[in-house]
Amino acid sequence: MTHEILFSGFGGQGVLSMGMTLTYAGMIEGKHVSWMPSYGPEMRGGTANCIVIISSQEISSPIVTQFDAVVAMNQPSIDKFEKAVKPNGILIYDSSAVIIPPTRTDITVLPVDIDREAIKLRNPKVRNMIMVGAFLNVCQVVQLSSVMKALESVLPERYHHLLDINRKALSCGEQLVIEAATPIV
Amino acid sequence: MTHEILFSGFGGQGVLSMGMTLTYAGMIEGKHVSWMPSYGPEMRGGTANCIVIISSQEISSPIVTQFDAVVAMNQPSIDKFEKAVKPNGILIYDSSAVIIPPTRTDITVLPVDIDREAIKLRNPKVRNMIMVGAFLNVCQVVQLSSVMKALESVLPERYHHLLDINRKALSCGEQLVIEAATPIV
Amino acid sequence: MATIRGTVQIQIETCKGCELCIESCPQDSLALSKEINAKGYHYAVLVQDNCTGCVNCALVCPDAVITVYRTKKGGTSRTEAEKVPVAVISHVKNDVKVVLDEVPQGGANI
Amino acid sequence: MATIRGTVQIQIETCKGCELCIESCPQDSLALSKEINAKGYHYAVLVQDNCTGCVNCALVCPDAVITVYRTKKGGTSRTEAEKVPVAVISHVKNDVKVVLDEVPQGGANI
Amino acid sequence: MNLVATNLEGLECVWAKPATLTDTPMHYCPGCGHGAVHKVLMEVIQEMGVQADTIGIAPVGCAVFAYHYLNVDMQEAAHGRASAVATGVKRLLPDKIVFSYQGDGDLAAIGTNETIHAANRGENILVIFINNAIYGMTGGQMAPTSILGMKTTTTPEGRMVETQGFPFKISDLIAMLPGAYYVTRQAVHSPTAVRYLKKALTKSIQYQKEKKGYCLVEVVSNCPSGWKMTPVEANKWMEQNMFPVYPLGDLKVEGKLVEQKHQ
Amino acid sequence: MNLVATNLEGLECVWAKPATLTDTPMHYCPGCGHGAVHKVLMEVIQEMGVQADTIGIAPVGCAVFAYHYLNVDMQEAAHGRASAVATGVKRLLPDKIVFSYQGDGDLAAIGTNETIHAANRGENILVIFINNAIYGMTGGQMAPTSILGMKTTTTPEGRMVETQGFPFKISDLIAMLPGAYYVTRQAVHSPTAVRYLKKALTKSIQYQKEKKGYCLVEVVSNCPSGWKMTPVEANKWMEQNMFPVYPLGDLKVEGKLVEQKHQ
Amino acid sequence: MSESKLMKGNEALAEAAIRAGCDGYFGYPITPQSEVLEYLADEGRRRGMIVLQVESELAAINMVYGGAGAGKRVMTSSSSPGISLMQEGLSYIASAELPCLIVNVNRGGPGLGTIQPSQGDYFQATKGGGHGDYHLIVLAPSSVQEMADFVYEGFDLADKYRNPVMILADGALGQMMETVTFKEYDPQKHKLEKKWATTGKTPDRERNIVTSLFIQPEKMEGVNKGLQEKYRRVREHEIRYQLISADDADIILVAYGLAARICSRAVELARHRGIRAGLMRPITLFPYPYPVLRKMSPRLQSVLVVEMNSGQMVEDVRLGVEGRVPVEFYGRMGGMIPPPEEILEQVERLAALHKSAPVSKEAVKGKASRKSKSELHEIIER
Amino acid sequence: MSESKLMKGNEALAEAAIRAGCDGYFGYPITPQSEVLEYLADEGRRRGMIVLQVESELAAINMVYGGAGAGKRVMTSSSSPGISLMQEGLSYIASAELPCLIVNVNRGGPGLGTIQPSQGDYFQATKGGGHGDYHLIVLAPSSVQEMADFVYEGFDLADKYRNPVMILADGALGQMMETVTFKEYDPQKHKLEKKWATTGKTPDRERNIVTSLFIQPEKMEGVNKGLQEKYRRVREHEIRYQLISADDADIILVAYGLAARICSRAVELARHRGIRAGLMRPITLFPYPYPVLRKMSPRLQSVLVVEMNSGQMVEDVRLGVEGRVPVEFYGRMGGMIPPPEEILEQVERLAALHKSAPVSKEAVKGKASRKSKSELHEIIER
Ligand SMILES: Cc1ncc(C[n+]2csc(CCOP(=O)(O)OP(=O)(O)O)c2C)c(N)n1
Ligand SMILES: Cc1ncc(C[n+]2csc(CCOP(=O)(O)OP(=O)(O)O)c2C)c(N)n1
Ligand code: SF4
Ligand code: SF4
Ligand code: SF4
Ligand code: SF4
Ligand code: SF4
Ligand code: SF4
Ligand SMILES: [Mg+2]
Ligand SMILES: [Mg+2]
Repeated sequence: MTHEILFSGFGGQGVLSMGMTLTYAGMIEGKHVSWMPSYGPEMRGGTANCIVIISSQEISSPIVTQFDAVVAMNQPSIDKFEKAVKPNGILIYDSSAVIIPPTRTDITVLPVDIDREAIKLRNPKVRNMIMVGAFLNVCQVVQLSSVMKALESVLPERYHHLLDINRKALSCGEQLVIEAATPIV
Repeated sequence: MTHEILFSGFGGQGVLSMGMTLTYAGMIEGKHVSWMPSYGPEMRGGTANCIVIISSQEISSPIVTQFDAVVAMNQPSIDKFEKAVKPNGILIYDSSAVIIPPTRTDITVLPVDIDREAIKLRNPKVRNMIMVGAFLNVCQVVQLSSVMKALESVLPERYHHLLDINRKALSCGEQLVIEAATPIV
Repeated sequence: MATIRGTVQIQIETCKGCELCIESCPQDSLALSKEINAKGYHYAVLVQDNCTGCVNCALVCPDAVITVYRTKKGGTSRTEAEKVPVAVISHVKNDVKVVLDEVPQGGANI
Repeated sequence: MATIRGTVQIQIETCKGCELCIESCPQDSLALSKEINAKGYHYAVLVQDNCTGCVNCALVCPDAVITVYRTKKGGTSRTEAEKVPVAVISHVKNDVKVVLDEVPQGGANI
Repeated sequence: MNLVATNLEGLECVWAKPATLTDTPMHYCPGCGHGAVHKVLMEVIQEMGVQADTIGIAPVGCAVFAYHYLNVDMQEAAHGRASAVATGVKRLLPDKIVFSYQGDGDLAAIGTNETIHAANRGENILVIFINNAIYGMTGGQMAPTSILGMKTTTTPEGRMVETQGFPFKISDLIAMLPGAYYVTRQAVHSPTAVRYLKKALTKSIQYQKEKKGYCLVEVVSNCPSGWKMTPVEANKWMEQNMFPVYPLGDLKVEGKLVEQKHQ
Repeated sequence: MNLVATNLEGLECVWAKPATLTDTPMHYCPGCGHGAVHKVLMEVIQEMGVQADTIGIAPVGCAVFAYHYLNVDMQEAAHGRASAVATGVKRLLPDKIVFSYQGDGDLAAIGTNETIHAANRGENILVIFINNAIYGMTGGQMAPTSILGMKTTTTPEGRMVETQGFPFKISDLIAMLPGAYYVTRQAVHSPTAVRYLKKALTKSIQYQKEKKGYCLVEVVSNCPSGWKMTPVEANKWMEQNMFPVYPLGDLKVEGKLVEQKHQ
Repeated sequence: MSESKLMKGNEALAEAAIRAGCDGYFGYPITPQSEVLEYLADEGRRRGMIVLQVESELAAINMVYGGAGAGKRVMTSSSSPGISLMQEGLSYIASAELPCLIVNVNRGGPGLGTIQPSQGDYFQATKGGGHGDYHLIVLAPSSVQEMADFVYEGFDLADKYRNPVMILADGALGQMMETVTFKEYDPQKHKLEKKWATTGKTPDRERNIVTSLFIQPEKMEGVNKGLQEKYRRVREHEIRYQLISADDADIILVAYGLAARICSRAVELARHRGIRAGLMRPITLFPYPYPVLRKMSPRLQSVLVVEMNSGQMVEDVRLGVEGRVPVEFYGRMGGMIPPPEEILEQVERLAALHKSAPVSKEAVKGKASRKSKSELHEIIER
Repeated sequence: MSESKLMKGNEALAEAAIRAGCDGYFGYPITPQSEVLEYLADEGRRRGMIVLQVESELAAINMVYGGAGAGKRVMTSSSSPGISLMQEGLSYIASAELPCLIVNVNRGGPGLGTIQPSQGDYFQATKGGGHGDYHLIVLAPSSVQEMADFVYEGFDLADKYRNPVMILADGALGQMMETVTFKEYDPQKHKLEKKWATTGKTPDRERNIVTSLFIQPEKMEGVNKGLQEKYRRVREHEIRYQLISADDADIILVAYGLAARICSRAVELARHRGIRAGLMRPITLFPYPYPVLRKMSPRLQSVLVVEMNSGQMVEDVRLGVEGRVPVEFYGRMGGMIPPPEEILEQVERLAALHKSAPVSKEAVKGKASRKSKSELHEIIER
């Protein structure tokens, strides 16, 4: 079983660490994993994304063009990657950052109002972890517990005082009830 | 008919222009010619030499290792090139600059006391042209007249006041009676 | 009641919210919007009518997105009532008016 | 009659006849030979016995071919009669004594 | 332009983006000095009416895309070679205005040789040198101009003399060269600074028209992303920490060294 | 040695070729300054007893064969990179004495970048810079240090500012760098000059032992072949024409600039 | 054995360098490999390594020359344009026979090009981009694990043959994170004594000279013959490669590095469709595994070379099979990466051409059978 | 037609550059080609050319980039180590498609090596020593006359294809004097209009940009495809070579440049001994005359490649004959030049192997029959 997932958003929204956390969790569970970031100047004030592959067998190519799931943190990500979701795949996105919702009907489209949750937690910095939680909720590629463990390795030592709030964000997201957006027909 | 000739001596003895003059003369006579100098740092205070080929047909290689004639202006040249003369070839050298004469018996060895002639001409600077003359005397690869013409092209404009003395040197050498050294047996 | 000596127009879609204009404005006429533009930036907007048209903001703006206007010599200056709309978001896909939230009037003219 | 205060020995096979030593000798003790060495250079030779062993020549010689000697403190100085032979050519192949032609005695001791 | 025309009668436009800048939005990070310098340069080119005679050389650095924004003929040089490329262009088109635009890594690290010899030959070109004390484009590594103690991705403990040597004040060296006619150090952090820079660039291009020779305009600039600060913080940090090491002002005017400039 | 031992009793040897020079005859042209500098350098190394601790870097230039004559471990660097090679050696063998020996083309043309940045990093090495104002090895082309009006094979009309720029006084620039500890300009045309050079080299090696940092010893030298003069003429020409452009003396001592040195 | 980490290829390579006892690193930043310098500037320095960010790649490679000549384990890393600037230095290093490690994290060219992964520097790395007759030993990793492993191997080969070794990776391998484990490696056990190094001429020995200058052509020819003889030995003993599902294959894909990974997936997919496809992955690009190709070519229907360039390795493959089997090429350029599906298409096209045998149990299971480098090595020996 | 002169190859090349309307030369001295710079610094300047001796080869090639980008005819020249320093610049120039001329007067390498003639830079010149997928058009003269002629041809090809052209000579060709005559050539008739050049953005046109940067891989791949398509056209139309005594030859020698001259003598000698030997001399090394070899290989007994290197061109010859005939190699390295006699030995050895037909009138006269490039060109077309 192989999961090919894309995380995408603005630089600074922490999309790279979203992916890294998931990848790490996969490794903790002894799965084959790979994480491939977009890199270079297109990051200058632009969008960032990373491809995460978690699989039970060896991973041949870290770079794929079609995804089982796309996690979109902003409008450009939807504009760019909606078409990259495999049929019957998942497109989960931050509805509070998106003006024009996705329109595909052959995939599961899941809007999450990250703002609302972030405000509840009184912390805008953990929006990304809320989303990771929400994603796990709808697509169990790894155990939440592994992700919790993974956080320790992903967060640099000097930020470990933030472990708790990030854990909170994760479970908050994980407990969200998310219903698929009724496709605009 | 092809003549392959080597001119060799100290840098500064004008061996390169000896060869060039002959080559030019060859060209004037409509022959195929090539002139190949030794070059690079080995010239720093060392020896210089050039290979002259004058031929009735196209010249395939400007670089050869065996010569019909070797013109040696100093001891190292004899030490180095005596063995490079083809059997029955000619080795002509400045006896006034050489302490140990050649020893080969299968070639014609021709010593010329350039000093004596230069002193006669009261000009040490034309030793090389005396030798060219002497060489033509024993080996008519080109007409003396062509060499005279060649001089004009080989000598830079600003030295043309020296044309006469060089011409003198040539014919002086050309008139020398040279007898082959009796080989030391 | 204040009279307008100058105003600015800001190309908010290319504004990057660096705030350098805000820093450089002697009149505190500028602030960042709450909303983000399509690039995800909170953008600069004119929040007071006390702009003098000194062009400071335009000079420091790295992205040259500010245009500055000043009352013509002898031109009739205008009142609160007829403020120049300061900005319009045009989203990459469709135009959406931005609602500026009330900012407390302040500065010289209280 | 002059007494020797110093002298030099010159490795004439590696001397290049640049004449810098000759230029630098305050005593004019040095000159170029008429003969050439195997490299084709006229080489420097000591032509007077008035060398003071001041080492100037050795200092400027680019090829370090000059060795300088000076009379030991209290060492007996020697006379014309027993001049130190100044140089020997050894040709690359066989040794040949060089004949220095007479140079006019001059300098302090006339 | 996505502005709606609104009632502006009674108002006159006193500042607008110069037409010599293209409409392409710049890729620079928010608050980056590169944009400001582009803007001023193009204002000058517009006001001097030399757009049609100007050829620019872009560096390899964040300004690598300068030609997307500056509406003049341009060449993209190899990293560090912009001054050499500019020399090639100017020598063959002596009547054109030629400038190179280079970062500190480009001009003062890999390109030091080409920079210095172009100046020493007195090439009749304008070199614009953006000194932000860091390698912006490659993600914030130390530059030769990084100041002592400055933390970068390659000097995690801060720049130390032992391993990295001293901040390299190349403009001071270039000012020493007889080939250099005008050498100045400017900035873009404030309206005043911007006005000064504009004067400096205008002068330089005037000098080039008059074939006076080599002009170097250093702009001490920021790199919010590389420095990991907000643009506002960055400019403050620059004023407090960089200006003391790289004091603003002229180093050489009309071929004469401005004294006090010798440490 | 082809000297016959003769009666020398009563005489003591007061100068002999240092044992740190090999017996290989040098390939340099008659009267070339390279030989003299080799000789002085090796005297110093012998007298300081550092032969076993010294590693030299040969340039590409007429001194390319230096390792045939200097009896110490040596590396032959690519043209212009001797200072970089020296840096590599010194950083990895910090307790050794490391020197590079470079000509003006090597150090001040193709190698300008490596030269300047080694100095700016304050590399704890000695750089010996033979300035003969010409490319000797390649047959007498102009060097960056050639003086104005000087005829070379590439400046048949004499060096002109328009095409070739100004004589490049790189030692003056290097003296400006905080990383440089000792910068001096010497010569070998006279016994006195030789004595001064010897002092300068001794100092430099002493400094390096004390880890004081970068030392540059420029030697204004001759190139009879390239200049097309006899050695004696060459030295006279050098005194009359080069010394005014490259005045002898210290430029920087113990990290302090010697004033008057600023044109 | 040590636990496994999640690391970028560049970081894993840098970490391995520290563990391999690398004494010095000289480098200049360039995407997509700056992490090597950054990691070493932090970890490396802390763990006692000499790490210098220098003024240029030119300076870096010549410092490597100096450090290697001083007998130390030294390295540099860069990406395509920076590697081009090192060509003169590499030629000098090869000629002076200095052991050292050069890493090229290949990006899309020519020119400034793009920073995306590419294999466009194959010719430069394998035929010698510098002047004169010389060769680097070139290792091509295809995983983060190999990015680390080949550092040890690289330094050991360099010391063994006194030859520069290049690790030719690409932007993806440098930037991606994978699980990596660092093997036990004691540098002291591997570092060889370097009697020839310039460490100071002690009275008990002649001076050591590191040079590439031999002005007499006779001498220089001798040096060249020595080098050629060395390359012959390297060709004889150091060929490395990997075979996947090759034993019974009708169609052999030839690819290295990232492209080989993608091909292995394509081979799986092909096997599932009953096509007997296999993969030959050269691990050493010099010496190139010609003998393997020569051996297998007679029984093949076709060979498909897959590269992220215009088909540079095709020449080596053709030299290997010498017309015994048609050689086809599929590639993407300029930083584009061919997805497995694209490659599968090509394989299917070829299969159709030869209407290869219908699906068979044995064809499918074929994909399991992998041979270790060592086993195969013997095959070549005999 | 103008009278003939006796000139060094380097000088003839420089004189031709002036006559070809070269606008600018940027160079740095290096043996054995400094005469090019020296001649131009004198004659060239006097005749209105921009001639700069600059700080390094690196600066030179980038000035060439600038000058070519400005739409002018520009060139540089150097020898092996200097050419290595130009590799990054060449890759940029090829990518930005700037027409210009680069001359490499090849000397013995690797490293500093020797200054004697060599052909050791064949790979660097033909496979691309720089990074990325690109090719130079490479012309290999074998006489002083061709040193001059190929300058005109080089500039014209460069303009025609917007591609850098390299003249790959060697130290002997650069240093030797031969008779040379300069053909009539009116630059104005040959120079093409360069609309793309950066000459100042006049209001009537969009700005011109000279760049090699295409950060989106899709774009960069497009650029690469464009380059590959161009190289295909070059391969189709610009192959140049010379055949000597080839029609009836059993043994074909393949050699270029100086080596080809020497081989032609060896062929004569062989013919006199009744051995049917012939010579194929590639004049363009890229594009390489593969089709010629492919055509003739079936009827040959053997092929002997002769080079002044370790056998670099052998790979191209093998790619041409693809196993249809055994390919042997004889070469000297490090600045050594094989005399005709040595080559003859090899030819005789091969002849003995195949005990080729006894001497025959027709075999001997064979050596007369030379075909001009143009005639042969057609042979390829069909
Ligand atoms: C030969 C080469 N080496 C390295 C690089 C990678 N590189 C691109 S830009 C750059 C330096 C950028 O710094 P700077 O010149 O200061 O410009 P900035 O981005 O700070 O404006 C480097 C090292 C390259 N493209 N080419
Ligand atoms: C890359 C490279 N470019 C050029 C050369 C040719 N070259 C050898 S030495 C030299 C310059 C010699 O001049 P300098 O450094 O002043 O030393 P000098 O001979 O005058 O002592 C040059 C250009 C080379 N060997 N390598
Ligand atoms: S300075 Fe310009 S970019 Fe920055 S916030 Fe103000 S308007 Fe926006
Ligand atoms: S023009 Fe002056 S006053 Fe008006 S907003 Fe800009 S800075 Fe403020
Ligand atoms: S200085 Fe030395 S080399 Fe020159 S002449 Fe005197 S002894 Fe001979
Ligand atoms: S030691 Fe002094 S006096 Fe004696 S020869 Fe030498 S320079 Fe003259
Ligand atoms: S990285 Fe720095 S220099 Fe580059 S654009 Fe961003 S802020 Fe400007
Ligand atoms: S060429 Fe000049 S520098 Fe070189 S050895 Fe001769 S004199 Fe000395
Ligand atoms: Mg910078
Ligand atoms: Mg010099």
